[in-house]
Amino acid sequence: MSPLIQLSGIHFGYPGRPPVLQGVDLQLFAEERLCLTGANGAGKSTLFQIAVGLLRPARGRVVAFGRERLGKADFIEVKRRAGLVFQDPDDQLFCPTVIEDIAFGPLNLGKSKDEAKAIVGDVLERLRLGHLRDRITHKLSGGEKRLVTLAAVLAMEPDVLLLDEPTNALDEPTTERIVEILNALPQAMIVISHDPHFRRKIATRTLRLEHGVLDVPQPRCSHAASEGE
Amino acid sequence: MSPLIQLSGIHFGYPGRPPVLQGVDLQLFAEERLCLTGANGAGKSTLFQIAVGLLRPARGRVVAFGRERLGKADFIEVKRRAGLVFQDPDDQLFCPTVIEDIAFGPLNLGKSKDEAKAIVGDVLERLRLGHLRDRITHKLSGGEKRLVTLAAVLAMEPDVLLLDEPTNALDEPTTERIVEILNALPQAMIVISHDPHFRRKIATRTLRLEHGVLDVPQPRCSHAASEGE
Amino acid sequence: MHIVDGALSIPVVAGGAVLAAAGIGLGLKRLTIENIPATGVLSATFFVASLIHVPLGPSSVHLIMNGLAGLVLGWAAFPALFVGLLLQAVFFGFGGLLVLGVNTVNIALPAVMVHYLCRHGIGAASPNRAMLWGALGGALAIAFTTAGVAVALALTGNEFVPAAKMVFFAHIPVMAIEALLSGAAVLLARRVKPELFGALFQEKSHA
Amino acid sequence: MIPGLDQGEESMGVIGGIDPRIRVVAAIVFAMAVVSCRDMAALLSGLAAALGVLVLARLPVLPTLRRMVAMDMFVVFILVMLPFTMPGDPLFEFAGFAASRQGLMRAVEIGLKANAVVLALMALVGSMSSVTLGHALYRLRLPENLVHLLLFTVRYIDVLHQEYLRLRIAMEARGFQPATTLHTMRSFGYLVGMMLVRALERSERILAAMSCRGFVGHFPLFDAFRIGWRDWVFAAATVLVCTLIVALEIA
Ligand SMILES: Nc1ncnc2c1ncn2[C@@H]1O[C@H](COP(=O)(O)OP(=O)(O)OP(=O)(O)O)[C@@H](O)[C@H]1O
Ligand SMILES: Nc1ncnc2c1ncn2[C@@H]1O[C@H](COP(=O)(O)OP(=O)(O)OP(=O)(O)O)[C@@H](O)[C@H]1O
Ligand SMILES: [Mg+2]
Ligand SMILES: [Mg+2]
Repeated sequence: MSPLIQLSGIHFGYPGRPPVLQGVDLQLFAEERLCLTGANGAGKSTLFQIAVGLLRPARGRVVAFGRERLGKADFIEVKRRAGLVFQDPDDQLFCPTVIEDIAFGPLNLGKSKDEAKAIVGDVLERLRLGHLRDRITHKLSGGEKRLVTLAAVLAMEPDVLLLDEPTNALDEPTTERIVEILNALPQAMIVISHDPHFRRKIATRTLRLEHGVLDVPQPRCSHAASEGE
Repeated sequence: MSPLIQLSGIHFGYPGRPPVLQGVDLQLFAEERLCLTGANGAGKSTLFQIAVGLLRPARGRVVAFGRERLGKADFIEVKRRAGLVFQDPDDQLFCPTVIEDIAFGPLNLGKSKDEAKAIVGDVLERLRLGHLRDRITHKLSGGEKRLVTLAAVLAMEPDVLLLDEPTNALDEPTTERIVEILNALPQAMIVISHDPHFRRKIATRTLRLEHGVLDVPQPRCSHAASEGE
Repeated sequence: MHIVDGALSIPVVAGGAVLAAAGIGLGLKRLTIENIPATGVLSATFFVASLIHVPLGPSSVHLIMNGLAGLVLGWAAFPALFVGLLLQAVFFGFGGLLVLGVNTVNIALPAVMVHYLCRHGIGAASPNRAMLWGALGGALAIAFTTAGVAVALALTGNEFVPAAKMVFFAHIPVMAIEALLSGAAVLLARRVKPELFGALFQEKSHA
Repeated sequence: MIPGLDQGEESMGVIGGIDPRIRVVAAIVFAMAVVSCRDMAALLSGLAAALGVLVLARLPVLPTLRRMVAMDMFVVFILVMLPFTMPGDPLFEFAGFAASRQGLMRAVEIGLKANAVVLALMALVGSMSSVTLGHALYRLRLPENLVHLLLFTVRYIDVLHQEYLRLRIAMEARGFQPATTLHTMRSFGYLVGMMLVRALERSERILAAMSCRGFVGHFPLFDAFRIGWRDWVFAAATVLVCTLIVALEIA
């Protein structure tokens, strides 16, 4: 089976800075929940941005959904089919109310207002977030914001999910909730997380980004040994 | 010998939220490196803010440097003598260049420009960061930002250091660097850290914040058994 | 410097509303939909900055920073500062409702003027020169704003003229404060992220 | 949350149940009626009506009244000066300057108008959330881009205010105490500059997030406004009150 997303030999550096990625190879297959870890600033978020075409690598190939992706136009489809959830929910929840934010994606895909509303209702119900429908986004708690950004991406019915630290700064009940939701989703996903306990609960495979390349992590802690395959 | 900092029976909750601290007792003696751990949201950062008077406890006493501290004026001296390094370096760095940021504290203490410059040079040299002196703070790497916030606080010549997750997801060389620096400093310090390996390298004593109180931790990890005294 | 309802004559209030509408319209015309997020986030920043109280001797003043807003936003400062004034009136009871037009002109027109007077200086090769231009812009904006307030009062009636003159002179320390702050802010931005002035809101005349 | 801003989400009370568009228009009509009056009885009944609306809006009474009274220092100064700068019948003398009755009356008149308008505005419009205000202004045909700008601004005020508070706390922890010094001004200037820089970078991330969700140049706006019989009753009551105020003036 061919991978849904395949990055090969990705090199990248921000202008005027030392290189961040120096030959990253990554493959995501259907039904995988691949976890990425690595120090702050290792380039994990950068890698996601390259995968969906927000940044262009200096060298290397991005193959997504069966086709190599080169120009801007190629990546429009990738952005739609790969749902990227940002590290800071405040960057992603930019609409005034929850319903407007979740409807933003479907409306951009050409759905009518009524169709979009139906999708919003459906997604919120699936995540058991119906009570948040008419809430004002900037008044949500941190955990609620997280869950709504996830809903907003799921509303676009992506084939793959890219989640950047989805449990960052969440309390345990909300983290549990996210574990449950992710494990129940059919999509393949790549999840960035610093939290070994969280990774252990969801990962089918784990990679570590270090010195600009991806590698199988070396367990440092006895209980972390069960990570990976 | 009397403790440098002593908190007794501290209760605190943010308005409209469940209580965070419910009777915290803590003593820091000279030459100690006391490590604090505890789940996300347990209230560790909150405890630091209470210790230096940035937040006022609902109940409980703060005794620092031999005197009970009550009013705002009392805490001015505490803020000067207890150097607090924040969890997120971006919350602390606001000057354009490293030299200006480090000079900010000494200038607040009434030093002249030249004295402040001399202090900056001295601190940077001690931490072997001289090459960063004229760099733009905003463009430093995560690890460099960390080291600069530490330098900025050391420039105030505090008697006690309060470090909030100083190695938060730093890479190993930088973590090693911080271990070295901390172990060489003469000051007593309280260090919040989630990382058992780091704690083991620096702690003379470890406490865990759970359910609003501080306790001696139960080792969960085989190698963590050597923690504590 | 928010005038309240009831102080100004009806022609002055109406004239202010027309001018404000024109300015907002011009600002919106130069605002593409892609620029709205940036303008909104920057407008929110200026709103938060206006909550900062700076000590002035025994009392304190709150910041306006309209000079800096003009340097950063150009014509978009008109709608952006209008939004801030609207929120302040509705939720803080600061200023008034019908005088919103006059208040917008008094705050935003100086911002746009500073934009044209000082923007080229902000791009000076040396950040220190840019800082001086920023400081000049900060002071000028407050001077223009105070002058605008004085004109609005003087057009309403002679009885306001002496007070308006005194208000102008009383604001000289505020000009100094805003000059220092704007200068420092420009210095920082020039060193940290020079794109703050320009890339986003490139004026057609400059392009 | 900044005190005052957005206290009225899903606010209850009689006013909370009225269509936001009607409330905005009512505030404007009321302001026009009050501002056009000069008669004391008319102005006092205007202030009384505004107080009535405040009670119906269930806003916290004392903080709202405090906000109503607070004015720019320079406005207060101008009002205090008025009796001395306006010619007319001398009323009393202060430090050798004669105060006129007309000037005093004018100052009182302005004070009453300003407070009545601001109070009604806060009670009618300030009791809705800023997002509802945006939706209402959109439906009242304000330019769409202006409404989106307003909504983006209110969306990020709180985020940036939190950022500001964290930076201020960190400054204080390093012994910063604002005073009228060059050091203070420079530090505040850096603070504002740094916040602007970060705001711009945040807006770049927002734009990236928008493009990931297929942004094609349009923001959705959904509202559920519907005008019912209560709204008509309220509108009629507003017109009645305003007519009464103007009638007092003419009489
Ligand atoms: N827009 C940018 N311009 C310049 N440098 C950047 C930019 N974004 C990130 N960087 C730098 O690139 C490096 C990688 O950043 P990235 O955000 O990908 O790291 P990360 O692995 O996601 O870290 P974290 O765990 O903190 O989220 C960092 O050193 C960062 O400072
Ligand atoms: N300014 C604030 N207002 C309201 N609640 C707050 C505020 N700051 C923190 N909290 C809440 O108080 C609790 C304790 O927060 P605190 O930052 O002290 O935790 P912590 O132990 O430092 O966690 P972490 O390991 O994530 O840094 C959390 O639930 C947090 O959401
Ligand atoms: Mg990241
Ligand atoms: Mg913390």
